[in-house]
Amino acid sequence: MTLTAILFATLALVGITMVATRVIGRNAGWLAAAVLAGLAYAVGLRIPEILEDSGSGSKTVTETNPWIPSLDISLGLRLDGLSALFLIIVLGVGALVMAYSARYMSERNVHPHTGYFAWMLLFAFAMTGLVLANDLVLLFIFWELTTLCSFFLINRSGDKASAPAVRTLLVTGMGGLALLFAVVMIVVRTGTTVVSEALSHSVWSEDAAFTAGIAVLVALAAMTKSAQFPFHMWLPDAMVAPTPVSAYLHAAAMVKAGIYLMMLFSPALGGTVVWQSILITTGLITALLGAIFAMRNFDLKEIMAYSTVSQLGLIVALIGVGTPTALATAALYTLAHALFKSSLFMVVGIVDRQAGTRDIRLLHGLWRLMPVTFVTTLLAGLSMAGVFPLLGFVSKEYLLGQMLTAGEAAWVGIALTAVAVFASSTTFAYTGRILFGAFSSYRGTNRDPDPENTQRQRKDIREAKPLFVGSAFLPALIGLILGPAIAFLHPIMGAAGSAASGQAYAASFKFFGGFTIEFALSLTIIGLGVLAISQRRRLDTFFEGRILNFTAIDVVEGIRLGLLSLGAKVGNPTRTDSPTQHLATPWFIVGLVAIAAVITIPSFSTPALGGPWTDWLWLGLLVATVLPAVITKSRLVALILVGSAGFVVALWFFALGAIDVGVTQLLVELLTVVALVLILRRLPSVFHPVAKNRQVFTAAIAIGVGVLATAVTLVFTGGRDISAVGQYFLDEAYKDTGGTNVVNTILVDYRALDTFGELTVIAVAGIVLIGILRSRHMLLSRGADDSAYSNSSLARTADNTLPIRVIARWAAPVIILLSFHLFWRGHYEAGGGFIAALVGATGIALAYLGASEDRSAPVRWPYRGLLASGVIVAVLSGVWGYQVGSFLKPVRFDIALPWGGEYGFTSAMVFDLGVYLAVLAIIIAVINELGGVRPSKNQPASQAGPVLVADRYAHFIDKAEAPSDIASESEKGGSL
Amino acid sequence: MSLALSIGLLAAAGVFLVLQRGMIRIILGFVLLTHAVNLLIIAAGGIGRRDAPFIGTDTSMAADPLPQAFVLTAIVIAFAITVVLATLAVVGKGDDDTEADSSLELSDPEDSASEKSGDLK
Amino acid sequence: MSSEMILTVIGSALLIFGAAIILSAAIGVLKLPDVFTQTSAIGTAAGLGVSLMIVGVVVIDFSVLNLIKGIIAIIAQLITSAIGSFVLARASYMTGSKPVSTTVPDELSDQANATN
Amino acid sequence: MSQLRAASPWSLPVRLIGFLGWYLWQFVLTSLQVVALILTPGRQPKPGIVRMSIDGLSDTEVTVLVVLITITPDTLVIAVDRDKDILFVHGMFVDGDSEGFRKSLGQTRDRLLFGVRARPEAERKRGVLA
Amino acid sequence: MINMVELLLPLFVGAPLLLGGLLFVVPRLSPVQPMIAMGSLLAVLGGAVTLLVLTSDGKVLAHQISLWPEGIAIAFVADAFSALILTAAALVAVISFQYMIVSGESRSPSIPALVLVLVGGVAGALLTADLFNLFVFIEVMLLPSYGLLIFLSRRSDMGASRLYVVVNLLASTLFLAGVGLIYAIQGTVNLAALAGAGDDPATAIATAVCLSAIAVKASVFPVHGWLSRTYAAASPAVAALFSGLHTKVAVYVIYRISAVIFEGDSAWMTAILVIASLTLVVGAFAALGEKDMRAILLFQMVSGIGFILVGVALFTPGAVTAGIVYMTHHMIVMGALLLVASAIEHTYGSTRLERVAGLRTREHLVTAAFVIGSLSLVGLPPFSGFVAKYALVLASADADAAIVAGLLIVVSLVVLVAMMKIWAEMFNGKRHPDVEVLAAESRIRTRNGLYDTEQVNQDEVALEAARAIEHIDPPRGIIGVEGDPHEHRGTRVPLPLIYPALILGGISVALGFGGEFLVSLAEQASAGLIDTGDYVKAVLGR
Amino acid sequence: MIPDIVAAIVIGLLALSVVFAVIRIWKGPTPGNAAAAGDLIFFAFIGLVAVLGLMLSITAVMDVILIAALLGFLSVLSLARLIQGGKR
Ligand code: NA
Ligand code: NA
Repeated sequence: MTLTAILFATLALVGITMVATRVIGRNAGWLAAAVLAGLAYAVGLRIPEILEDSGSGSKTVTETNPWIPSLDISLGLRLDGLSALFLIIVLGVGALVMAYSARYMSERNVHPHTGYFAWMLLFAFAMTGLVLANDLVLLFIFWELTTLCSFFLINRSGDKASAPAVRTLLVTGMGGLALLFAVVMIVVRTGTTVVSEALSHSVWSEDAAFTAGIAVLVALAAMTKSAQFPFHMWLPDAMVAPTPVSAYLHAAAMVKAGIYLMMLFSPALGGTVVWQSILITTGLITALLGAIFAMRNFDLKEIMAYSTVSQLGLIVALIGVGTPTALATAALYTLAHALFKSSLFMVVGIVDRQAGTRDIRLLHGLWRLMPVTFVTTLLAGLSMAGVFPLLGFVSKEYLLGQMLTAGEAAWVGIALTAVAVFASSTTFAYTGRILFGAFSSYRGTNRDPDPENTQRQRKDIREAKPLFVGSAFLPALIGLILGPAIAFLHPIMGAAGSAASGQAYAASFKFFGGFTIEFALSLTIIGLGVLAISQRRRLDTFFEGRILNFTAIDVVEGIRLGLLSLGAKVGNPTRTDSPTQHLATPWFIVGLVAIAAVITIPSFSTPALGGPWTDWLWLGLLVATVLPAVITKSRLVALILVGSAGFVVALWFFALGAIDVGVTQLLVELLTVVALVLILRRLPSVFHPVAKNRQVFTAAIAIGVGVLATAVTLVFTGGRDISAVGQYFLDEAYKDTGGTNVVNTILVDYRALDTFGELTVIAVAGIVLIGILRSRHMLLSRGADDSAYSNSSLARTADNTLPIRVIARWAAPVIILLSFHLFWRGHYEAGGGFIAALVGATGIALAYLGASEDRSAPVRWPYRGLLASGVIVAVLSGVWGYQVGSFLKPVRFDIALPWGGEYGFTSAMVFDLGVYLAVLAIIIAVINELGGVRPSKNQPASQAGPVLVADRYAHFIDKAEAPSDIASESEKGGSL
Repeated sequence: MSLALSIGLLAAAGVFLVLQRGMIRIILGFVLLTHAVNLLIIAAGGIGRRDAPFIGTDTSMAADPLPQAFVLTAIVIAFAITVVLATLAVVGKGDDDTEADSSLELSDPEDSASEKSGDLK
Repeated sequence: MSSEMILTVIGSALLIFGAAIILSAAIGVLKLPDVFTQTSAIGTAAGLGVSLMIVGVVVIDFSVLNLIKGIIAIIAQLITSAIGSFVLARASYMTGSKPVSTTVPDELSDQANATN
Repeated sequence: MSQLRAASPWSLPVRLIGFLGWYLWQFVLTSLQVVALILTPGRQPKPGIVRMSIDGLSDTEVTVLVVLITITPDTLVIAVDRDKDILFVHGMFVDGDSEGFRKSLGQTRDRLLFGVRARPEAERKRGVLA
Repeated sequence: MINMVELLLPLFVGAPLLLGGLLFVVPRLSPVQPMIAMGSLLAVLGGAVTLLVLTSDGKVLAHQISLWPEGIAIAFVADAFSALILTAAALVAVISFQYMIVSGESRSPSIPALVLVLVGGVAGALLTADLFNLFVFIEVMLLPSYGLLIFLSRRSDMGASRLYVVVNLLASTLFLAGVGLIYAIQGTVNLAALAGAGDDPATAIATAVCLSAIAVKASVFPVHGWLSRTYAAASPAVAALFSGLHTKVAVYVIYRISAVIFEGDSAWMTAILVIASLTLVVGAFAALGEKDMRAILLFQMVSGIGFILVGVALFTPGAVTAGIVYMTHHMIVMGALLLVASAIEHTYGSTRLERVAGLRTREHLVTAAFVIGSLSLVGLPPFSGFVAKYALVLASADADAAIVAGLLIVVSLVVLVAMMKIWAEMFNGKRHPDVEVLAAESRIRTRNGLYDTEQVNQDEVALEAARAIEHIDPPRGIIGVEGDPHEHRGTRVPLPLIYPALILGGISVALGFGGEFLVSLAEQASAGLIDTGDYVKAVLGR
Repeated sequence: MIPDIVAAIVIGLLALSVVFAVIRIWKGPTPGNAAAAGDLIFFAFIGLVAVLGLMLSITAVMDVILIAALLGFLSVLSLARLIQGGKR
């Protein structure tokens, strides 16, 4: 089978098992087990290809499929001694765990919805990909996939799993990101993403700093995954997951990924001081801590978990030692651990299921009731404890040997060995706790006083079914066989050692190495262990709650919560809806730009200070109007003065030759005042007070901006002659367009698209205005106190508005004529759709202001439709332009006039009509809507149907003004 | 020079008002700020030439028409937005105050600071 | 003196006179005691002041079209300013802007007192 | 309201021009009076608010009257009451003489009506522009 | 073919606006309305894809509107960059609008029309080569946005809406001032004519003013604070729509202007790099402090802007490519996540972390969409986020900015913590006993268009809740979660509400596995930004 | 078109008018005072447009004046409504 086929077979198995689960329920686990076993066998078949004929060293089989060539990412796979060994562990233990799951898990817990099989098999896929990856990026991808799988496997285990799952993800996710950083740096430095090429690159020997940096990153990644101190906490934390998950994570998958990574990188990083010191130190600390914690716990599963932490520490330390033999020993230890730990975890599950508890203080006397389980535990436990003749014995012997010879100085080796011996003795001791705790009558100390909380009645406890316990027994049995048959493993261990060390290496583990120092140490370990077991009651009391009485969970939790509160602090400065702060900050950026300007602009051109004396007058008038407008507390005064300042600005425009701009400015200013007056009556008459120091602060910003604006105008403007574009318009506008008002030709011909956007803005503003007021409660008019005159002639509204109505009636034709006049000639002289519409709109304003009561005021035109039609007309005139070649290009033709002569028509006028409609409509909308009166269309409310934004506020709006408008308010408006 | 000072004055006054409380001041501030920018754009065309750009007259001293077209568009757009702002000032719960307590703070600092480890459970 | 110069002189005089009246109105706005007398003062600016200036422009920059526009503008100005003054005066009175105490008689106040 | 003098409809243009001339003169005169008042240091107006009758005037005539009274700077309409058919007019130079002021306002009204009505003496219906 | 397409470029603006206008002629509640709107959005998407196909070989399409001479006319230009972003924007718009149809939001007055105008404005802003015209189209985008934000907001408090309008107005005003300054110095606002003008210090300063203004719109640190405040007041679907359109158009403009005017001038790019780095850090951390799913997502948006800007700040071909990939990815994934939030809020009445729990065991599709979105956002394989983040980190390291690369990675962890906060509190845990009451109240509120501060008749709520519980949803499996009496009964997110998010999630997955597709397009886009020669030639004809 | 001295005098008179009117707006005391003075500023504005049009030979000056004369009172009318608190 090709490597790609193996990889994708594991992926396909995910889907197949999901489907199979629907049909045969949990028995699908058997199917998955069979396939995984088959795949492991297929891998085994390819092992000869990677073995050197000489018996030492390792060959590599590679396969490459393109994936994202632009980023140099490929589906490159490789098989060498190391990956073959790990792959067999992954697939083999996977098969065992799947088989075990078929009996351990209940039907409802493997239902496809729970994702159990899916995540477990995806995990197998991820591990397969990880150990096969020959592309650094691919390696990272599978690495992260294992993280995710473990997260979801833990998280799916009920409510109490949430926090552990999240912590696991955070810790291992952090490691993953370290790996990503390492991968990226390696790719950048070596220029390749191919693992084998990158790891054999010369940069490793040439750039010690780089190598050290990568060593730290890779070690970090591997340590989080392999639960090394100080990242060990997630593993016991994750014990909430079902036992098969733990078995797989601990024995073959998650934690072994870290081991694999370290061994994979050993050819490049091995031997460097950083790498060695990190790995050996943390490895041994972890081994010690794990062992001590295992002594403290009473839950079988937690003891197993800390045991894993401890055992992995030893393996990591071995990898740190880094000699070919040490690496091969690490590989052997990994295999041994996979076998005994998978067996032990499965046993724990069996005990839990059959006896109803995992607490060694409650369990007792099971060896009689569950003999097969006991034997399995005994075999696996003794292998873990490193007792002859099990496989664990061999690996422990070689571990001790490697520790003894590690380091340049002799004391290093002695120190390391001492730690290893202590950890191993403890291992022996907690193995005893397991065996005695569960199977003998020993019940430990500090038992739960609740008599109900205990294991099942003896009559209810029976041995597990063969198929169930068989999965656990098999790896234990293999551990027993492989001890004496260690030679069988030499080729693969040699290949693994070669691959990990980067040099040819032939493994030759001896089953029994004679009476060496190592053997003496082993005896010491056993002796100490037996002593500990005999003193177990005292030790239990001693460890309980005294040594290292902290849980690392608190640390992770603390960091997480610290981050969260830091986040709150980071977010707080902007956590306000008050615009002031959001509007002040941009000016600081502008200030920075100004500083940049002072630095970067080499010399400032002399500002043009000239200009007619009248210019100073406009400035004076601005000062006279603007300053009091800023200071006043009265809304009305501020409005009048700002309006006056607007007139002065219009004068500025006139003075600068911008006639149309000035006229527009004038009209817009008037309309702005009208619109604001309509809302001011709903607001208090004075502004809200502002604290003194804030006034000073904002004034400082304002003055800064003012100074900047002045400086910028002086420095940046006036430094050149008229622009080429501007000159073009002056020269060509008439020829191009037939218009003489150059500004207007720009608006409707050259840059009609701008005007098009502008009219869209107007139309949408109208729609928005209407929509807001139809859906929101508008503040009530405050109403002035005129009660004193309620019976006076002054209060006779209809009479007192009479003159306005009469005037409006007279003025209407004049205004309409003027409006059309301005519209018609806009292309040639001052005017245009906008100005014309504004003039027209004043007629409407007049009609509104002159109405005797609000109800009779509105201009009953469908202004929403008018707004829309403005846009429609403009687009259509734009599309018409395609007749002569392009969007918005004016179409010109002469229309014969009935009285003779011709009128030179241009479709720009149609466009201008769109502007006219939109502007007229928005002003009607402003007056009708903000004025608090609406046209009424007696549309039955039932037609409206369910709407999100209902006009339910109608009866709140302007009660005082329009008591009888309620019916009309319920119309949903909108359509023409 | 006086145009530059006018622009500076309008900008300063506009910014000051925008940074005060209440929608009306903000609206009036933006009105002034818009004036400043519009004058700046006209100034960008150069203020040495001040004749109105009409064909048929001598255009040798005619002002650059393009900035005028820009400003015309900008004025109208600003008016449209002013209308929307004005509307926003008179709907809602209170008046146009922009510093009233928002009853729906998404996340209040006290809350976050005192967050306990229990929230994962 | 050419006729154009004469027209310029006349027009200039009109402009200055108009502006002076507007200034006088402004002084009145400062000097006079209540909104009604101030509005009256402004009436001089709105009526005579602005009209004189418009005439001045027409005289200096004479064309038939300008004459027509000027007449329309003056009429419009007179009427609209009058309407404005009236509406403003009524609004002020209604909302408690009392006329100055020297306003004798104030028959509006009498009417209000009588009916309330 | 006193009965207006009778006049032929054909004389309307003459009457209208006559009225306009008179009004223009009044307009300039009162404007200058107000200017003089303002520019004389220490001088303050002696205002008053009086009612005047608009009985029998059409809406259009009322409007024109309101506008004309207000255009002359010394006078200012404050309220219109079509129920009682009165105007309230503010005058700058009433000087306590309410009857004299009312009379001069009445003169203005009558001159207007004489200037614009085809048949000044005829009774007019109320307007319908309510 | 090419000429024809060039000629029709203005219709990317014209067509949506025309149809948007025509929607006012169609009765609002007629089903034709959303159909027309969706049809036009799909047409824009189709058009954008066409542009993408035509420009994917590096060709630049340009049209001088109204056929005025080059440099005089406003030019519309489509190159690989604008075509790619337009496609992504149109895609997000289509999906978000589909959600709005399903959720009923599209039936509120004017909403379909406003969406169309918004998309028209986006198209204009992406296609125009004229700075003043850009200002106009930004306004064309903003005005309908005001409507969408306010109309569909359920907040009775107007603070956020006011803030949104005011902040955008300030930014627009500042941008206009910058455009004025550029014209003052250069005498043109044609972007192509300004190519390389950043060499002149004064022009560079003027351009920096423009970029500062756009930075506000892009919600870049320190002017980022408004975004989470204002988008939180919008309906979540609107927030999804905005996230794909607004800030991204702003970022597009920053890319375009930086590339064309500055041509990657190092001093300015360093400034952008610093700001981008601060943005991505501050956004990610600020998200941690929030207690509402949407607020957390909104700060992720801010953070994402920082990530995107790193690309242009480094201004190497690889970095710009990575930035564009990230941008596209971010549009899609933020859309997906915000639509997940939409579906949750629509169904359960809240996205506050403490008010919703236990979604994982009950809402499998919601969970799937959230997981895909979150993991993609964090940058984990096999999603688009991984391709984007890897490319960006690689490019940073390659550009001798290993610190930035490290920062990107560290911040990813912070993002992970934030997403886990949502996961732990909303997806894990037990459902609240009163979840049916909350959900019922939410449904009643939605049905009646009530604002947040308004009271709901509690009897009505109780009745509604009881009805929901009695409606037995046939179990789709045999799994049950311990102690949940309502496992198969009561409220669930309706399937049509979650499909839009799933589609975007699916696209994220597809772009993860098919990363080559996106990366190669982005490379083409990047090439056009690094060397603006073709762009200039297309616009100016020389 | 007009002598500078004339323009200077006219502009000076009108500018002073604006200043006085602003003082009245500032002092109030009632909204009516402010509105009336605002009206005066508008009349001064018309005068300034007139003289500016002549100074700069703006052909469209009469159009501007016409529009201003026709529409300027809108603001006063609405201010009057504001003073009345929106009532008619
Ligand atoms: Na007037
Ligand atoms: Na008068």
